[in-house]
Amino acid sequence: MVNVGIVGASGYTGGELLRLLLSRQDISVTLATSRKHNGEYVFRVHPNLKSITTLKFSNPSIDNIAKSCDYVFLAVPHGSAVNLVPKLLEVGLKVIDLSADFRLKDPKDYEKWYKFKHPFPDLLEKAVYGLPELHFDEIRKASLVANPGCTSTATILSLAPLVKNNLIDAERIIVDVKIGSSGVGGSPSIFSHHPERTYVVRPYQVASHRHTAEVEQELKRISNKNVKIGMTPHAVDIVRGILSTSYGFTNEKIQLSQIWHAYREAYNGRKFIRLVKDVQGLEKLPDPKYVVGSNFCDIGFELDERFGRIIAFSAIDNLMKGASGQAVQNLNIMLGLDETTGLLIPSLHPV
Amino acid sequence: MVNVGIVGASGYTGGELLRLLLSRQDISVTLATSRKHNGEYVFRVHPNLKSITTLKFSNPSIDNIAKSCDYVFLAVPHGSAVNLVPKLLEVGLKVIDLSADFRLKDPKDYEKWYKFKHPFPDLLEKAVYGLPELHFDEIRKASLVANPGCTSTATILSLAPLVKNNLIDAERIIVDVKIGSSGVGGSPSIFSHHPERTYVVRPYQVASHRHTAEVEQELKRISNKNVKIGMTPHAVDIVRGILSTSYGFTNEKIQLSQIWHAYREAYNGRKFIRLVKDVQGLEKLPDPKYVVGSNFCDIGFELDERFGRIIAFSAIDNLMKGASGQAVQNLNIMLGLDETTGLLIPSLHPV
Amino acid sequence: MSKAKVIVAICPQCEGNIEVPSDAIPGEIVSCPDCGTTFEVDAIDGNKVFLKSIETQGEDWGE
Repeated sequence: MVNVGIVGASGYTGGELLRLLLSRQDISVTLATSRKHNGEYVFRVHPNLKSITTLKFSNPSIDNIAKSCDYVFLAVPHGSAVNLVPKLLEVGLKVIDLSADFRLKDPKDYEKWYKFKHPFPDLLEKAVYGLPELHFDEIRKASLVANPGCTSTATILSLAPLVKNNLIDAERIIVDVKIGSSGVGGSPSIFSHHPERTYVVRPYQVASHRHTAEVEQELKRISNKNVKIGMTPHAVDIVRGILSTSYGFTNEKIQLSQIWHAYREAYNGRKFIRLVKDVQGLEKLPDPKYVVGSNFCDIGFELDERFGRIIAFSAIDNLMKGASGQAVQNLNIMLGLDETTGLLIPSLHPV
Repeated sequence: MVNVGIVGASGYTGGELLRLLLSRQDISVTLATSRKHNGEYVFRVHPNLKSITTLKFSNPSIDNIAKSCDYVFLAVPHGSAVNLVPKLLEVGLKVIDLSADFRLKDPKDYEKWYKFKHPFPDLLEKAVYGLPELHFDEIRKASLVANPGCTSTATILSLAPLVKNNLIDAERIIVDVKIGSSGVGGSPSIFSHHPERTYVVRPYQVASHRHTAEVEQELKRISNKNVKIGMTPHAVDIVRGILSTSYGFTNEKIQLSQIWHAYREAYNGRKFIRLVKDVQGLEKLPDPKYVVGSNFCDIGFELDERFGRIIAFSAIDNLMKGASGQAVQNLNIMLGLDETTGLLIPSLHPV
Repeated sequence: MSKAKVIVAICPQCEGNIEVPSDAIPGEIVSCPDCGTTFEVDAIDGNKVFLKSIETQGEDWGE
């Protein structure tokens, strides 16, 4: 039995971690912390867990965590858990951090993108970027895993094979992302106020989205090329789901079969990647509607020869493959288990 | 290993049956029929099942079904499978029919509510109304189970304890139901056309909803009283979910504790019923938002002493407890298993 | 964390089971897991708990 703790269990990603872990026979959730809801039943904040558990939120303290957990998920906003990590590692805990605090390798990138002076730059080298389809072996041996951002997960997975096989110009990639409301976290604001949030197609952080840094970092590492992407998110009227649409300019004449080959070679045997480019059926190209609640990443593409570009689509559930599902996938790998353990759940259809 | 077939597997209820049954180690889905999609992969119609199964739709024929199944679900529109049932029973199959064809005991009710002259009135006695919380033992021994309607499931479960304990006037019950778009089945029409279906609060069949018949039947059977309910459905802008709001006039002065007691006594130990009347937390009264994808029925109530009425709420997922989830619950009971096998799934939150 | 010894009290409001830690001291607040009503522990005598209901502010329906 593996004892697992969740720091920041009252948010949506914390709730998803509870939903996924509580049904596991091999895992015991010994700790679910929340300063704000300390002492409260978790189902009061996550009603879907009523009659599934009588677990209560507790206070996040180092010895509380160290005493009761072998592994701990940090599901708190950026910059709030960064000071916890060194202490947790010191007492021998394995940490999966869902925040951006340890995703970037170069401390200067934190200053540039997060206006944040990283207190433990040496830990950045030790941290493993938690994208199993690219870093499986490193995650297996890691004690600190930095869980990727949701938009970056979708974007990296659809672009990596194209960049690696030199099918597109890596220094001029346009990424147009559509993202659901649960991707922006749970704290209410005028922008998440229902009358203002319904019915929108709202561009935001159009030229400065912080996930750009980790996408460029990961695509550089896999291709040893200089990579430049322009990412522009839009909030759309769904709760869960991301569709990332990337536009890459083709270097020379490309055959469709080369693209199929690049994706098949990259993701052969990866159970959570589904290639969706199908002239039949309800889902002809990736659509977040068909992954809601599952850990799947649907990837599809089209070759526009007239214009000279490849259009790559990638659909995930931002709370699952974009956060908590991927975090549990990483935990499975760290535990030496099959990465799909407890995660090969079909999504709800229709939703 | 139990061999199970699904006749009419291309609809939403068929898709849910596949989703629930394909993850079961003790069950093998040997047949998923669809005249229209014969020979097609099921995931072409149910994209959530892509890479979960390579099962194909096949043609519904008696010997095809008899040869490959021990149990068969009929998920076809009313009046289309009724002729299959006698033959299936003859060859020793156990049948769970999701249509209304065998729900009513009195053939005259079919003529009245369904303008349908029942071809096998003798089978109506043999069929068991598939509401486990009321007919558990009968279902255990049944070979033909008539799966209840979605609105009726929610309404019966919230009213049964009140009528049985004589807390309300059984002959003047008003039922105002709100129901999502997936409750009306998959065939497109102008009313389900997105620009017309979004944003609605649309009353329909306001005084003639056919589920009235089975609600009155079941409440009569449990209370031995004459029962009259007025059910008025409204289509609302959700996909999955039913909230049934029932108004019962109190006979004499009632204490709130009497109502708690009636529900606790009726549903003690029933894992899929959750009593939701909570002054704290996100779900203070039943709300379909918190049961989407689960087999739970959330029941809550309020006593309005000034007016002299009890307001009873009941929230379900019309495709789960209102159809396929309940059908699998019935299968579990018929197999002598714990009724919750493979069904104690927490819903998605947020959705 | 060994399972603390608890005494089960019956909620006066809804007959639900309230698990009160056996080392609870008078004045401690407990809430019913079913109906959410909060109580003050009045006294503990052997394995019987006496609860006093306390007025909480109006329900926040959020609408």
